[in-house]
Amino acid sequence: MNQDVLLQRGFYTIVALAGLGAMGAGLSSWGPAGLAFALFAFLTLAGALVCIWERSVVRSAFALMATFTGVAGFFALLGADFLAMAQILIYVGGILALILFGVMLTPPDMGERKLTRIGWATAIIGGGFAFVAVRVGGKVGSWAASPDELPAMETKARDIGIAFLHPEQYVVAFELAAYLLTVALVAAVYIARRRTGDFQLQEGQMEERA
Amino acid sequence: MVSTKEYFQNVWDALKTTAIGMRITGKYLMQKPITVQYPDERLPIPDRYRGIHYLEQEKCINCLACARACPIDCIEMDAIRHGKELEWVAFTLDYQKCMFCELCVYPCPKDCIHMGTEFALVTYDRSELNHDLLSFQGMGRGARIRMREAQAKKAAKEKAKAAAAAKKADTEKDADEPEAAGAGTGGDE
Amino acid sequence: MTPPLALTALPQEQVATTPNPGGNALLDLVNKIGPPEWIPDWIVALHAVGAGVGILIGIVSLIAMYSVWMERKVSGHMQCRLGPMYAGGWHGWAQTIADGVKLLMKEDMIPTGADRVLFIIAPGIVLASIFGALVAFPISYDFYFARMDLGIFMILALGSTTTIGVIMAGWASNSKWSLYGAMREAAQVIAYEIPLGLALMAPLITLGTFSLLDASALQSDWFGMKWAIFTNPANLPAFVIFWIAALAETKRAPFDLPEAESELVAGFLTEYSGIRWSFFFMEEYAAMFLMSVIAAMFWFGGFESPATWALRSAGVEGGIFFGAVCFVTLVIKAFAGVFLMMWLRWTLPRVRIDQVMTMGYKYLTPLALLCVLIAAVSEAVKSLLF
Amino acid sequence: MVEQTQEYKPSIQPSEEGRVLPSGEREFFFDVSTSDLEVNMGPQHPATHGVMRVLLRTDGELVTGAQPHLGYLHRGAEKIGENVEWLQYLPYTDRYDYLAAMNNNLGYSLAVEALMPGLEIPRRATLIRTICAELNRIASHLIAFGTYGLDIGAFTPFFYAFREREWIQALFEKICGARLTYSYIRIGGVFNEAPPGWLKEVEHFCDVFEEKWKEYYDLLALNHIFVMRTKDIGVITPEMAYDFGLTGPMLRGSGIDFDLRRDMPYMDYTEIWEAGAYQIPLGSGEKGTLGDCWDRFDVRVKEMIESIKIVRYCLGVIEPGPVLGDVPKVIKVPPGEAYVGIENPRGELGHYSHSDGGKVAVRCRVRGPSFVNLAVLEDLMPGTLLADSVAIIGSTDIVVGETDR
Repeated sequence: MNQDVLLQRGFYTIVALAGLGAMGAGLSSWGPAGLAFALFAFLTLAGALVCIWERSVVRSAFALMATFTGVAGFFALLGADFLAMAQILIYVGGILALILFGVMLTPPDMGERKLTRIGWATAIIGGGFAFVAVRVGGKVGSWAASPDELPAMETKARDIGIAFLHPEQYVVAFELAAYLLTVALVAAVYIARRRTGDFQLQEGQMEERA
Repeated sequence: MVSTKEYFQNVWDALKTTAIGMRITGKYLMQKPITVQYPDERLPIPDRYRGIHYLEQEKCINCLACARACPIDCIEMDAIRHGKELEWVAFTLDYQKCMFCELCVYPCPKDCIHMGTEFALVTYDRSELNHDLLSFQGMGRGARIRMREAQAKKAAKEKAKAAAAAKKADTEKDADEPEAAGAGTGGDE
Repeated sequence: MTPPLALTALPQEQVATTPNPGGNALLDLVNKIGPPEWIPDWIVALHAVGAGVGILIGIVSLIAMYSVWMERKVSGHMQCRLGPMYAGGWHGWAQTIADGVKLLMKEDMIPTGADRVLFIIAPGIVLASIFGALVAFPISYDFYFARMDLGIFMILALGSTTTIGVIMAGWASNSKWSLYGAMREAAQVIAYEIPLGLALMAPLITLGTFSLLDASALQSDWFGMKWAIFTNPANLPAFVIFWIAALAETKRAPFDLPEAESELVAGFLTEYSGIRWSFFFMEEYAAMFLMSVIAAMFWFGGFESPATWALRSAGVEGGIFFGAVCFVTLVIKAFAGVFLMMWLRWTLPRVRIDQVMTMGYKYLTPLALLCVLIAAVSEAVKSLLF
Repeated sequence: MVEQTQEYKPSIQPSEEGRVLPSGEREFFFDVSTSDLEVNMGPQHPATHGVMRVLLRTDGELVTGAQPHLGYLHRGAEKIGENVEWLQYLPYTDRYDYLAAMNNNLGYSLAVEALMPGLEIPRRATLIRTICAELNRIASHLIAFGTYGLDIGAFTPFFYAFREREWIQALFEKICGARLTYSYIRIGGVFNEAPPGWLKEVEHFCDVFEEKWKEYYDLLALNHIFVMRTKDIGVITPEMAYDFGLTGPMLRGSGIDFDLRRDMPYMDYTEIWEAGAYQIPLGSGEKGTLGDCWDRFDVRVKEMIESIKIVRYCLGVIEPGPVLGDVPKVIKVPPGEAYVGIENPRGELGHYSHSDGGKVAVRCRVRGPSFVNLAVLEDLMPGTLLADSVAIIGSTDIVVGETDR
C-alpha cells in the first residue's frame, strides 16, 4: 500500500472520528438541536476539507454538496427555512450541477492535483483567522445565538413576499437585484453566443481533428 | 432563427401530433391484446410447418437420397440389409446443424421422411440434439420371426460352408499355413 | 403608502386554516399517547422521526412497486400485449415483488476502474433526496410528516438534488456511455428547473400559498370542484408547461436522454445492477408520483373532490374515515398523473439533446413567463371585479 | 476515464486567427477545445441492428468521425455457394438478408434460371413469387419502420409493426412452413402450391393493412418530435447517392427515380407497371431537405402501400395451374454466367452465378445492398450529434447478415 493511499485513509478516518466526537458532544450538551447542529457542522467542515484535500477535481466538486447541504441545515436551524430551501435549490441543484458539468469535461491529467505547502499554509492561516474572527465577533457582537435558544420554524412565505414587494420595505432592493440579474443574464448570453449559428464543424477544424 | 408564425406553428404541431398519437395508443389500450399466453394457449400450427422430422420407418429403403440432398450433411443413416428386410443401425439427424430447409423431404422416392410440427429443441446437453429418428430398432413382430428364420437358415448354410471350407483347408494346411494365420488375425480386427 | 394590488388581492383571512397549523403529526400523536416521564424528549422525537422514515420507505417502495407494475401493464396493453400475467396469480400483481427479490439476490458488481466510493453512494444520494422531498407529501389534512409553509419549495429543492446523484453515478461508473448520460442529465435538469418553477407560479399566484395543505383547502368550494385549473385562464397552459418540464425532471420519455437506451445503451445506469440499480428506479417512480402529487395539489384540487365536499357538508370532518377519503382522492389523482406520464412515454419518440435545450429555453421558459403574467393580471382583475 | 487521442493541450487557447463570418465580421473568441472521446458503438449496442461496430470519435455530443467496422457476422456464404449443389445453396440465401428471405430466394433462383434458357416458369408460379416477394418487402419494411421508431425512442410503433409482420409470417408459415428462413421460391418455380384459401387470406390481410398503415403514418411519421429528429439529418444529395452507388429506398429517398422492378424488369413487373398498379414513391424533401432521414423513412413507409397494390393486382389475375417448371431432381446448369439484380427491400440484390455445366457453381457472387449502402455512413456522420448518428444508422436500414454474408 503506498503512502498516498495510507495518507488518504488516515485523513478520512480522522475526519470521521472528529465528526462522531462532535456529534456526541453536541448531543450531550444541547440535546437533539445540538446533535443536528453538530451534524450540519460536520457536513460543512468535512465537505470543505475533502474538497481541498481530494486530488480528483470531480470528487472535490462532489464534496461541495455536503458543504452546501450543511449550510442549508444551519439556515434551517436558525429558522430561515426559505433560505435553507433556496440554498439547496440553487447551490446543490443548480450551481453544483453546473460545476460538475464543467469539471467532467476537463481532461484527467488536469483533474489530478495536489495541495502544495503554500496551499496548506494559506488554508490553515485563513481558517485560523476566520475562527478567531467568529469567536471574537461572537463575544463582541450580539449575533451569536447559542443552539439551545433556536427560533421555531415559522417563516411564512407570505411574509417574505410582502417584505419584498411592500413599498415601505425591500421593494427597491428587490427590483434592483432583479434588474442586475437580468442584465447579467443577457450579458452572459451575449458572450456565450455561438456566432456561426449552426452545429456543423468548420472544414478546417474537421481536418485538424482528423 | 424561427419566425413568430413558425414558433407558434411548432407549439401547435407538437401538441396536435402528440394528441393524435395518444389517441391511437389509447385506442389500443382499450382493445383486447392479440398475444396469447404461450405455454397455456398455443396458436395453431399449420400442416406444412417445418419442425422436427419424423420418419415412416416401415417405408424407408435406406436409399440415402435425403442424406445426399441435405446441404449440410446432417443426416446419417445406416441399415443392414437382409434381403428385403432392413435391420436399422442408425438414422440420426443432427439438429445442431439442421436448417429446416425441407430439401431432404422432396427427393425421397418412398415419401417416408416428413417435417413434423414439433419445434421445441431445448436440451441440457448439446449431444442430445443429435436426434435418433428411429422409433423401433428393427422391424415388426412377423418380420422379426421371418428374419430370424432366414437368419437361422443362413447361419446353417454358412456353417455347412465353413465346415466344407475347414475340411478343404485341413487338406491344404501344410501348403499355406502362414497366409491363413494372417487372414485370421485380420478377421479378428 | 398602500400595498400594491397583488398584495391586496388575497386578504390574509382567505388562507384557509386547517385544524393543526404546524409541526409533525407523528410527534403530536406520540405526545398524545404520552410516553413515560423518564424518557428524554429527544429520544421520543427521534423515534417519531424513525417511524416517519419507516412509513416513508414503505410508501416509496409501494409506489415504486405498483408504478412499475402499472407501467408494464399499461405499456403492454397499449402495445397489444398483456404484460406480466403469472407471478401472484391475478394479472401478475406480484411480478415486481419477484423482481425485487431477484434484484436483491443479484451479485453486487462494481466495475474495475470505477470510483468505488462514489459508485456506492450515488444511489444513496438519489434515494435520500427523493425521501427528503417526500417528507412534504401530506397523507391527509390531519396526518403528515411535516406541515410546512414551504412544502412545494422543499419538494422542488430536494427533488433537484437527485441530479447530483445521477451525475455521480454516471461519472463513477467509468464508462463513456455513463458519462454521456450524466452530462445530459446535468444540462437537462438545469434547463428545465426554470420552466418548472415558473409554470408552478401560475397556480401559486391563483392560490396564494406555498403550502400543499393550504392549497388543497383553498380549492374546496364549488362542491369540491373549485380547482385552480378552472379558476384562472393561465393555469391550463401552465399545467401543460409544468407537465412537460416535470417529464424532463423525472427523466421520463420523451426526455429520457440520460438513459436513452438506443443511443447510450442505458446511460448512467449502464454499469449498475442489482439493488443499486433498483434504487434509481425507485427514485424515478417516486419522482413521477411526487410530480403528479404536485399537479394534483396545485391544479386539480388536492384532497378536494365532490366526495370530500359531501362528507364535509354531512358534518364528517377530521377523523380516520375523512382522512382515508382525502388520501384515496389524492392517490387517485396522482396515479392519473402517473398514467398520463406513461401514456406519453409509450406514444412519443425521444427528443434530441439540442431540441431539449431549445424547448426548455426558447419555448417553455418564455411561455411560462407569459403564463405567470396572465395569471397575475387575471387575479388582479378578479380581485377588482369580485 | 477519458481516453485521449492526442497529447494534452491547455483547454482554452486563443484561435490562431479568427474566422471570417459570412457577414464579413471577424470572429475573435477563445476556441474552447475539449478532448475527443473515442467510443465504440457496437458490436453489442442497441442501435446497430445486429453485430455491427461503428467507431465514433466524439467531441462532447458532436460526432467528429465515424468508421464502420464489418465482419462480425461473416460466414463465408459465397464460398459455400461454390461447394454445394445449385438447389442446396437455396437455404443459404435465406440467411444473408434474413428479413427478406423470399426476395433472396427469388434473386438466386432468377440468376440460376437465367442460365437455363429451356426452363419455362409457369405463370401461376410467377404470380405467387410476386405476391410472396412483395409481402416480404412489406414485412421487411415493417421491421425498418419499427426499429427506426425504436432508434428514435418510440417503442409502441415497433409492436404495432410486429403485429402485422407476424401476420405475414403466419401467411408464409402456411404456404411454406417456416417463419423466417423460407426457402420457398426455388429454381424453376416455387416449392408448393398455395394451400386452399391462402389467397383469400392474403386479400384480407391487404384490407386490414391499409387501415393500419394510416395509423403508422399518424403515430410515427407525422409526429412532430419524430419529424424534428429526422428532418435535415443525414442528408444524401442526389450526387452523393450516385457516387456511392446507393440503391433502393436510400437512393429513392434522395429523389432519384430508379427502381429495378420498372427499370430493369424481371418476372412480370413490367406488366404490373403497365397496368398502372403501383407507383414508385420518391423522397420529396417535404419536411426538410431532400434526401434526409425523414425522406428515406417516408419512402419505406409508402413502399409498403405500393406493395399492397402489387399484391392486389396479382390476386386479381392469378389462375390455377402448375407452380413448378420442368426441373430435374439434381439440377445441372448449362455452362455460362449470369447476373441478375432484383429490387430487394434494401436495394439492388445482385446474384452472379457462373456455371461450367456441372452440379456445382464455379463462382457464386452476391451484391448485397446493405454493404454498399453502409459506405455512405462515414461521410454522413461527422458533424452530427450522437443521437443523430443513431438516426442515420437506423435510416440506412442495415441488415448485418447481408453486409458481412
